[in-house]
Amino acid sequence: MKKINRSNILENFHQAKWDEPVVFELSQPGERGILVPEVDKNIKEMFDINDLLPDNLKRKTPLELPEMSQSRVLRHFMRLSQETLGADVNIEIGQGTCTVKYSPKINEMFARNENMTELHPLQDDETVQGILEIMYKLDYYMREISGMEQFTFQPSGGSQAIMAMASLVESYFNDKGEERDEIITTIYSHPSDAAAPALKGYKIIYIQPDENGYPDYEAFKSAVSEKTAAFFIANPEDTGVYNTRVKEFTELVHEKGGLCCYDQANANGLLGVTRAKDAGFDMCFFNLHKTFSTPHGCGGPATGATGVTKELIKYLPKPIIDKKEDGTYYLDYDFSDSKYSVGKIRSFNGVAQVALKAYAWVMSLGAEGLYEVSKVAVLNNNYMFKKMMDNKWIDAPYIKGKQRIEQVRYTIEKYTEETGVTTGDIQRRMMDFGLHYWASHHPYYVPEPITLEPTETPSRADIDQYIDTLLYVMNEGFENPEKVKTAPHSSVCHQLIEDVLDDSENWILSWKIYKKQNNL
Amino acid sequence: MKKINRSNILENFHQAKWDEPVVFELSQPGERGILVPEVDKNIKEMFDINDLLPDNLKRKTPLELPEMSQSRVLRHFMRLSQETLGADVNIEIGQGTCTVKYSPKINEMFARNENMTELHPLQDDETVQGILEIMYKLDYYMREISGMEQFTFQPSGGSQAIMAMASLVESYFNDKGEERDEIITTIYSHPSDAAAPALKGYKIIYIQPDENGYPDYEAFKSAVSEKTAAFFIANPEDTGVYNTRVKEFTELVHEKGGLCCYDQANANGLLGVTRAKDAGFDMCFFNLHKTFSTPHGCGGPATGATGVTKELIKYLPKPIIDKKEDGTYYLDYDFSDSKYSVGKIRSFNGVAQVALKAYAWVMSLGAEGLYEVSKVAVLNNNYMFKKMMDNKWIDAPYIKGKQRIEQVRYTIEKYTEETGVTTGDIQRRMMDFGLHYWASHHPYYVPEPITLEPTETPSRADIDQYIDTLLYVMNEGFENPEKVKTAPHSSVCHQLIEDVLDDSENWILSWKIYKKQNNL
Amino acid sequence: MEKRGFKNHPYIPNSDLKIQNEMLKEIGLSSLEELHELIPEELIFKGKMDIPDAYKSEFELKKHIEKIMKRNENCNDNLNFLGAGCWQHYVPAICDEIVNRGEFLTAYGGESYNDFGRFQVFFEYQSLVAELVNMEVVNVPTMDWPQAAATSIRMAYRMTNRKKVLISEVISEEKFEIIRNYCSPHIEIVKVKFDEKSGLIDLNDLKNNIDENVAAFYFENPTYLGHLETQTDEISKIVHDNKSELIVGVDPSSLGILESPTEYGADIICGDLQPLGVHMNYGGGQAGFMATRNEEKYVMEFPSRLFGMAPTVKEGEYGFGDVAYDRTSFGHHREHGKEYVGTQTALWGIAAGVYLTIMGPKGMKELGEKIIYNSNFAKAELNKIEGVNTSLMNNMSFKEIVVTYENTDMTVKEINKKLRKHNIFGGKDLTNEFPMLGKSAMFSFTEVHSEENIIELKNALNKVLNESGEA
Amino acid sequence: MEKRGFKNHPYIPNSDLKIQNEMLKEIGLSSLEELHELIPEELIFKGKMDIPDAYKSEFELKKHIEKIMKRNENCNDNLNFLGAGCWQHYVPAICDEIVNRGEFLTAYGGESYNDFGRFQVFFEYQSLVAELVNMEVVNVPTMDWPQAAATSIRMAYRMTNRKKVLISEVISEEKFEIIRNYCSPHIEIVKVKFDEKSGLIDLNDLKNNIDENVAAFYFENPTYLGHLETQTDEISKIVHDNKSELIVGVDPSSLGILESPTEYGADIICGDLQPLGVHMNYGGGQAGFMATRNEEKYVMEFPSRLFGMAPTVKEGEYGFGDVAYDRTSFGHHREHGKEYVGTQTALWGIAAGVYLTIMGPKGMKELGEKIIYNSNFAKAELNKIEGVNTSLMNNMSFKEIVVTYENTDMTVKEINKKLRKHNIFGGKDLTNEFPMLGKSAMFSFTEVHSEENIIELKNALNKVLNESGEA
Ligand SMILES: Cc1ncc(COP(=O)(O)O)c(C=O)c1O
Ligand SMILES: Cc1ncc(COP(=O)(O)O)c(C=O)c1O
Repeated sequence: MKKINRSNILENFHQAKWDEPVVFELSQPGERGILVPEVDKNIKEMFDINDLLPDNLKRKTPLELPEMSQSRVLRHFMRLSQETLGADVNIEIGQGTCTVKYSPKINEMFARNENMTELHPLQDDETVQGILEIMYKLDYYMREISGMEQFTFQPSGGSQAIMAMASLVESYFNDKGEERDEIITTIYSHPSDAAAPALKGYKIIYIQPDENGYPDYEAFKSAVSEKTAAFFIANPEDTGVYNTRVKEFTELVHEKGGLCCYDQANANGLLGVTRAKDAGFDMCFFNLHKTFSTPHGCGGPATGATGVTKELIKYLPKPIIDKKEDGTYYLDYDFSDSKYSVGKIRSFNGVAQVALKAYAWVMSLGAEGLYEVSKVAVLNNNYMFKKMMDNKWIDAPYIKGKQRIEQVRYTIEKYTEETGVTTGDIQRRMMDFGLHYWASHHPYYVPEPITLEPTETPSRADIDQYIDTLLYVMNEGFENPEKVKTAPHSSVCHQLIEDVLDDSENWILSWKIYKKQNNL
Repeated sequence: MKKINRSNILENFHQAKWDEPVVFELSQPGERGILVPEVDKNIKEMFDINDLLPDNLKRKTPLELPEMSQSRVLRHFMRLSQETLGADVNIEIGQGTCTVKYSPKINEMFARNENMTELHPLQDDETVQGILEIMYKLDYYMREISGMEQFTFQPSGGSQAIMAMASLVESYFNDKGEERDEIITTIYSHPSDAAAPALKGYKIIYIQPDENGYPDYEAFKSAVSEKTAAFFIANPEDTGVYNTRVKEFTELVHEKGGLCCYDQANANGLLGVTRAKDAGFDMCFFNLHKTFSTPHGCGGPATGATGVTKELIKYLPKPIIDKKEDGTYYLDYDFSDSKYSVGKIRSFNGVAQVALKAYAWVMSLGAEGLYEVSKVAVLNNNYMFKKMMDNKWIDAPYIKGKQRIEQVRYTIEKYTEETGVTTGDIQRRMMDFGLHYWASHHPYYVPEPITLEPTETPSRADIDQYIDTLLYVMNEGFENPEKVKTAPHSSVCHQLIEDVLDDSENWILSWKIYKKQNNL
Repeated sequence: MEKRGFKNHPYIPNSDLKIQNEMLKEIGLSSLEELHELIPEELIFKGKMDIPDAYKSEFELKKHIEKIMKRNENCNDNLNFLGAGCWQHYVPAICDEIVNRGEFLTAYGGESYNDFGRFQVFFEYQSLVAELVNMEVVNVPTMDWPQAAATSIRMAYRMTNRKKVLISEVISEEKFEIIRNYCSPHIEIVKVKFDEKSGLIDLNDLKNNIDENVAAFYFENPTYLGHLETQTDEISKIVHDNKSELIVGVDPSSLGILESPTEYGADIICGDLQPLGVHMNYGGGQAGFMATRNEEKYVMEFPSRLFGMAPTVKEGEYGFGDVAYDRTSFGHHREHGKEYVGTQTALWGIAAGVYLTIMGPKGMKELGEKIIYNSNFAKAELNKIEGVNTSLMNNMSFKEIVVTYENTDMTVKEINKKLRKHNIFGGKDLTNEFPMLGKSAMFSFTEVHSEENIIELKNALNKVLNESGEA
Repeated sequence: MEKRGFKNHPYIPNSDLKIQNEMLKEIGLSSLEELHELIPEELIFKGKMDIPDAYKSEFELKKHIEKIMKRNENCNDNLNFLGAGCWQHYVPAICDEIVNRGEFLTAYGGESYNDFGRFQVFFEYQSLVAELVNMEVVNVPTMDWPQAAATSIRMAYRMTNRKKVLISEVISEEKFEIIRNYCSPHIEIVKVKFDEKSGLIDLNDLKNNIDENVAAFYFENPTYLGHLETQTDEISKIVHDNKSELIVGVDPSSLGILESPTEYGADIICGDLQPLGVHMNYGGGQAGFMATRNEEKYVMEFPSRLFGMAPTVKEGEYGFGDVAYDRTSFGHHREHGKEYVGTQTALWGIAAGVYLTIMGPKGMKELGEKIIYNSNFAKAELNKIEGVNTSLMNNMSFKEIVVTYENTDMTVKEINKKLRKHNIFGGKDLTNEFPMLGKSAMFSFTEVHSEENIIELKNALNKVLNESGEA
C-alpha cells in the first residue's frame, strides 16, 4: 500500500445520517418499553382505584405517547446522538464565548456514582457530609481565584447568575433605601447582562466601544450617576479585548455609590492571572460549565457560581454551606437575618453534581494547573489570532497588533463584499468538515462576524486544522461560491426553509401541531 | 409543512465518516494522555532504579507508542465507535447464526458495578458469595433448560465450548481405555464443530444433507461405528432446518458406545420447547452471548456454558460451583477425583460478568418469558421466511413448505444467474442502507447464500424494513447492476482491493509494517 | 526558561514546553509571562492561590473523591421517604445510557445542521410533554418548577398587563421565595387561603381576592402537600370570568391517571421534569417545563428557545430550527426580548423524552396507579400508629401524605434522627413551613416503595414514638 | 386463545398478542403452539422449567441483583494483594467509556465496510501491542494468556514438525493444565527445573532436555513468581542452536521498563492483556495476545483473525480487511485450517488499545517504575517482620514477591483469613502449587498501592503472625 496522503481538512467527512423518524411515528401499539413494579397484592386488595381518584380528575383523555419496545427506544436515541456533534467527537474552537473545553470522563464517573445521584436534597446534613465538603471546598477555591468572600452555587447557569447578581443589587439598595434604576453594560457583554437586569426592573444603559474596543470611558463617565445601581460587564468582552482601564470604571461607579458586577462566565484566560476583587468588583460569577470544564449537556444542567464581597454576604440566597468547629459541614440558613436577602434563586442546593465535577477538575490541576490553563488558553488564542490575521480577507476590529485574551471576534466583511459569501454561508459549509463555527450574538455590531475561542484543550494541530479548513472554505467562496452558499452537503439535512419558523400559522412546535396541520 | 413521506428504506443513510487517521499519526511528542501515580518519596529514596533492573533486561529500544492528550485519545476512539454498526443502532437480522439480539442496558449497569469489576478471581469464597450465588443459580437454570446435570462456565465462547466438549470426549474414552478417533458432524454445523475436535486429534467425518436438509440418516448409519468417539451437531443447523429424527441419530451413536454432543450455541428457538437431554445428548453448550443476550463485544468476552449428564461430571474442568449445607457457596475443586478430568479450559472462573448478565436476563423473563423468546424468535423467522419466499428470485433449499426454526439460509442463485449480481454485491449494497447481511460460512454449500436470523427482538416493522430494503436492492440489480456491484457508496470507504490481504510481501498487519513498506 | 504552571498536563496538550515555545515564537514571544500584555501590572495577581497541589494521577484523584463522597449516605442504601418537589423514582437504565452518550453530554450551541440529533431530540421532548399535558407548545427545559412557575406568572403579567397574581397558599416556601424574587419588583403576589380540614382551596378567599388587577391565579394539583384539588371547574370559572390566566402546576408522574389541567381550563401548565427519568442528585436533577396552547399570544411570551420542524430545500426533507427566535434575548431585541435566555437544564429534557418514550401510555398509567395505591396504603397504615395522625386533611392524596405527630415531646427533627437509626429517611419537617398543621411531616411514596418498605416504616415509627427504651 | 408465555415483554416487541396473531395469520397459523412443527411430539418439553417467575419490572430486577452482588467484598473497599495472573491495576476512565460505547459493545460479525471503526480499532490494537513487544504481527485477542501460550506452542509444533515442548517449571498450575489439555494428544510437555535459590531457570536441566524432538521452549519473564529471568541470552542460544522456537510469556505492564523478549531472541511472544485497562471482573478480564515477526511461516500459523490495511478502488483511500483469511477454520479449509477460530475477547483488545494510547511511552515507563519500586519496597519491609522471609529467591523481582512464613502453626489460608479482618486480601497461597518453597504466598504490588498501603500490610501481617491475642 502506498503512503497515505493526509489532508489537514476532513474533505470526506460525513455526519451519521439515519433518516430517523420522529419518535411518534415509531409507535407500534401493544409494544412496551419497560414495566413498572406491580401494586402489591395486599395493597391492591385493600382499595378500589376508583375510590382513590376523584371522578372529575380521573384521566379520560387518551395518552398518545408512543408505544415502543425497549430496543427500538434505545436505537432511536442512539442514532440521534450520533447525529449530534458534541465536544467529545469534535475540535471545539468554533463555539466562541462558550468555552467548550474537554470534560474529563473520570469526573463523569464520579457524578454517576450513587453517592451523588441518589442523594435527596432534604437529607439531614449529617448524611451528606461528602457533598457538603465538596461544595464547601469548592467555594473556598473560588474565593481564592476571585478574591471574593463567599460563593453560592444556587444560580444554575450564567444567565441565572446575572439575574442573581441583579437581585443582589436590588436587595442591597432596598436595604439602603436608595432608589436607583439604571444598570450600565456594554454591547459586547453577553445579552443576558442586559436582559436579566432588565427583568429585575432596571433600565439598561449601553456603553459603546471606543476605537480600541474598550467601553468608551468618557461616555461611561457621563452615564454613571446617583441613579446607577450597578455596572455589569464582561472583561474581556466577546471581542477578546481586555479593558485595561477596568479599575477606573469600577472606581467611578463606587464613587457614585453603585455596585460593580463582573460577568466572569468565561474566566478561562484569567485564572491565577488576575482577580475580580482586585479590579474593584463587588461580585462576580463563574460558569462551572465553561471555565471549570463541566460538560454543557446540550445546555445544562449547569452552575453560575456567584461570589460576593463580605458586605454583600447577608443578601445571598439561602442557604450557604459552612463548617462547624467540630469539622462537620452544614447548610447555614442563619448566616443572614437581613430581611432584604434575595431569598432563593433555585430550588434546593443548586446543581451539586456540577460542583462535584468542577471540584474534581480543580483538584486535577491545582493552583499551578489553573494558571497553565489560562496561559495556554491565551496562547492558543493568540497563536490562532496571528495565523488568522495573516489572511487578508480576515480582520478583527480594535487594538491592532495587540494580544487578545481567550477569544476573538473576527470579521470577514471585505471577503463578503468581494465574494457575496456571508459568514452564515461559511458557517454552514464548515459543518461539511465536521466543525462548528459561530458568528456572534445579535445584533452583529461587528459585520460578518466569526467568534472563535480555542480554550486550552485543542492541540496546535487541532488549531491548524481548524484554520486550514476555514481558509479552504473561504477559498471555495472564490472558486465555487455556489458550493458554499448551498451548504451543508454532508449533514443530516440540507438548508432549512426558515420562514415557517417565524410564522405562527405554520410553525410546528410539536407533533400535535404537525398532525393537526396535516389532518392526521 | 407537508406530510412527511416515509420510505421503509433508509435511502439517505450515510454512516458517520470521520477520515480518522491511524492512531500513530496523531502522536504529538510531549503530549500526555494520563499520569501514573508517582513513586512515593520515601520509597524513591530507598532505591536506585538501576539496582532494581538487570542491565540486560532494561529497556533500551525506544517505545514508539503515540503521545496524545486525553481529549484527542477520546475523540479518536469515539469517532471510530461511530463508524461501527453495533446492534444498539441497527436492525439485527443480517448476522444470521449469530443470534444478535437486544442486550438490555440494565444488565450492563450491573456488570459495571464495582461489586463485579473489582473482584479478584482468587479471593476467598467467603468474600465472593454474591457472584458465586449468581453462577450457581444460573447453572441450575441452564440445567432446567437443557436437562443436563451440571454446567461449567469456563469455556469462554462457543468454539472453546466445542473444544471443551471434545476434551470431555477424550477424557471419557481415556478413562474407559477405549481408542476412538472419529468424530462425526455435518456440513451445516458450525465450522468449529469440525475444527475444534480436529484440534483434539479427531478425524472428522462429514454427513451430507439428504434432500430434506437433514443429515442423511443412511450415510450416518454407515459412518457410526466403534471408532466413533462422538457426534457433534447443531440442530437446527445453519439452514434453520430441525432434524426431526435427531433422537434416532443419538440412539445410533449410543448403541455404538459413542457420545452425543449438542452445539446449542443458538438455542434461541428452543428454550422451554425441547431439551438436549430428551433428544439423547450427553452434553451441550449455550452461547450466553447469543441466546442469553449478553452483548457480543465485537467478539467477546463471552461464554459457552457447557452442560453434561451426571456420569460425565467427573471429567469437567475444575472448579465447579456448589453450595454447602449452611447455604454458602464455594468453588468445588474436589467434585471429581478422576485423573482423566479435563483439568482446566480457561483461567480462573470463566467470564463471570457475562454469567451475571445472562442471569439478569433470565430473571427478567422467567420460564414463561424464555418460552416466549423462543416462540417469537421462531414466529419472526417464519414470518420473514414466508415474505422472502414470496419473491421469485429468492429460494431456500430443503423441506419446502415447512417451518424453519430460528434462521434460514436462503439462496439467490437464480437471481445471480439472471443479473450477474452476487450475494457479495448485495451484501455491500445493503450496507448503504445501514443493514448487515451475511452470506454463509465457507465453503458455500448453498450457492449465493444469505443467512438471516431475526431473533425475538426486532419488531414486525423492523423485519418488514429489512425485507423491503433487500428487495429494493435486488431490484436495483436489474435496473442498475453497476450501482450494486460497486457498492458500498455510503460507508466509510469504498471497495477494498483485497489482493494485498493475501500477499505476504505486501500485507500490512501493523503500523510497523506500513512504515517499513513506505520507508518511514 | 520560565517554568511556572503544570507542564505536560493530560488535559492541556499545549502545556508541553517544546510546543509551547514554538507557538510563543510564532507570535513573537518568549515566555508565557509575556501573554496578557493588556492586563495592567497592578491587576496582575502576584500571590499564590491557596489551592492544594493537584492530584496528578487520575488514580489518586479517584481515591480522593471517592473517599469524600463515601461520607454520604444515599437513598439506595437507606429507605427514603423525602419528597417535597424532588422525588425518588426509578430511573430506567436507558435514560442514563442516553444522557451519558458523549455526543449529547458535551454538545451545546451547535447549529441545526451539525446538531440535528440534538434539535430532533428537543422537538420530540417538547412533543412528548405536550402529549402528557395535552397542550401544543412546550419549551425546552427551564431551571426547575419554581422557575417555570415564575416565568408562567410573568407571561400572564405581560399578556394581561395586570400587576397582581394570586397563588394558592399550599405551596413550598422555597418555591414561593423563588417566584417572589423573580417577579419583583413588577408583580404583587397575594396568597389564597386553603381549608385546613380538606386541604382544598378556600374558594371564598379566592373570590375575595380576585379583581381586575389580577393577571393570574396559580395553584398546584396534586398540591405541594400531596392531596388532590377537586374544585377545578369552580376555580377555572372564577379565574376565567375575571379574564385572568389560570396557571396550574403539576407533578408529571401523576398524569398517567389524572386528567391534565388543560382539561379543566388551565392556560399555562408548569411543573418539574425530575420525576421523569432524572436522578435526584441532591437537587441537581430539577428541571422545569411549561406548556400552553398554540396561540401566538402565548408562544410569543415564552422566554426560552422553542424548536420547530421546517422543510428544507430538498423536496420531502425536513429539519429543525428555532421558532420565533427574536422573541428571546438572544435575538436582536436583547433586553427587550422576553425575560432572558441562557443555559438551563437541557440534558434533563432528553432524559424526560427518553423516559416518556420508554414508559409509553401504559407505563405512565401503571406508575400513577402504583403511587396512589402506595400512598393511600401508607396513609392507612401509619394512621394506626399511636401518636400519628394522617387524616388531618381528608381529601384524596396522590404521592405525599402529611403525618401529624401527637402527644410526643419530640420534634420532627428528633423523630427523623431516630428513624435514621433504622436506615430510614423520614418525611420533610413541615413544622415551620405550615405551622397550622401542627408538628407535622410530609412523607413521599412512589413506585420504588413496596408494601414491605411501608410496613418497615410503620414499625420503625411505632418504635420511635412508642417504645421509650428505643435509641 | 392460548396465553402461555410473557406477553408485551419490553425485550420482545412481537410478544404483543395482536401483532402476534396478525403475524401468525400471515403464515397461516393460529397459535404459537403451532410453531415448531418439525419437533417431534416426543421431544416437546411438557414440564415447567423450575425457574423463578420473572422480576417483571427493571426496578425489581435491579433490587434483586444488587442485593445479591452486595454480598461480594471488592478490591476497592479492601486492600488487595492478590495477583498471580490477574492484577489490580488502575483502569483509566476513558477505557471504560470506550468499551461501553454501545456501538463497540454490541458489534460482532459485520463486514469491514459497515464496521470500519471496529476494523480500524483492531488494526490499531495490533499495532500498539506490536510496538510494545517490538514485533510486527499481533493477532486479535485470544482467550487468555494460557490460551495464547498453548497456541504459541501449537504453532511451534506445526512449524517445526516436532512433538516435544519444554516449559519452565515456574508456571502457574492452571496455566499448565490449560496448555496440557490444549496440546493433548499431539504434544509431549516436559518441565524444565528452576533454581530455588535464585528463581532462575536451571540451564543444565534445559540443556539436558533439549533435543531434536523439541519444537519450542516456553518460559516467562517476569516469571509467574515475580522475579526476572536474566539468563536470556544463554537460553536463547541453547534454544536456537537446537533450531527450536523460543516462546516467551510476558506481563505487558513491565514493558515500559523492560526490554521486550524480542530483543533477546524470542520468536513468539505471548501474554495477557488484562493489565492494560481491563478490570479484574473475577477473572473475566483476561485476554491473551501473541506476537511474531512478519514472516509468512509465522503469520500463516496464527489460528485467529488478523486485520490488515488495504487500498480501496478510490485513489488514496484505504480500508481494513482480514489477512490470509483462509488460514482460519472460517475459511474454506475448515478443520484443516489452523486450530479453530471463534468468539474470544475482542472488547479487551479495544480496552488495551485505548490504554496503550492514553498511557503512551512515558506512562508505560512510569507504570513499570512505580511497580518495581513498590514491590522492592514491600520485599524489604515485609522481610523485617518476624516469621516472614521474602528473600527465598534472591533474583530481582518486578510485581509479585514470594513471602515464606516461618515458625508459625498457621496455614497460609488461616493467615489470609486473619488478614481479612484488617480488610486485606493476602497473597495467593503457594503451598500446594510450589511445595518446594514451603509455606508461602505470593503478594502482588502495582501502581494502585502506596507506601501507606504497604506499611498497612506490614503492620497487619505483623499483628497476625506475632500478636497472639489477635483475632
Ligand atoms: C460572557 C458570558 N456571560 C454569560 C453567559 C451566559 O451563561 P449561560 O449560558 O450559562 O446562561 C455566557 C454564555 O455563553 C457568556 O459567555
Ligand atoms: C451453531 C454455532 N456453533 C458455534 C458457534 C461458535 O461460537 P463462538 O463464536 O462463541 O465461538 C457459533 C457462532 O456463531 C454458532 O452459531
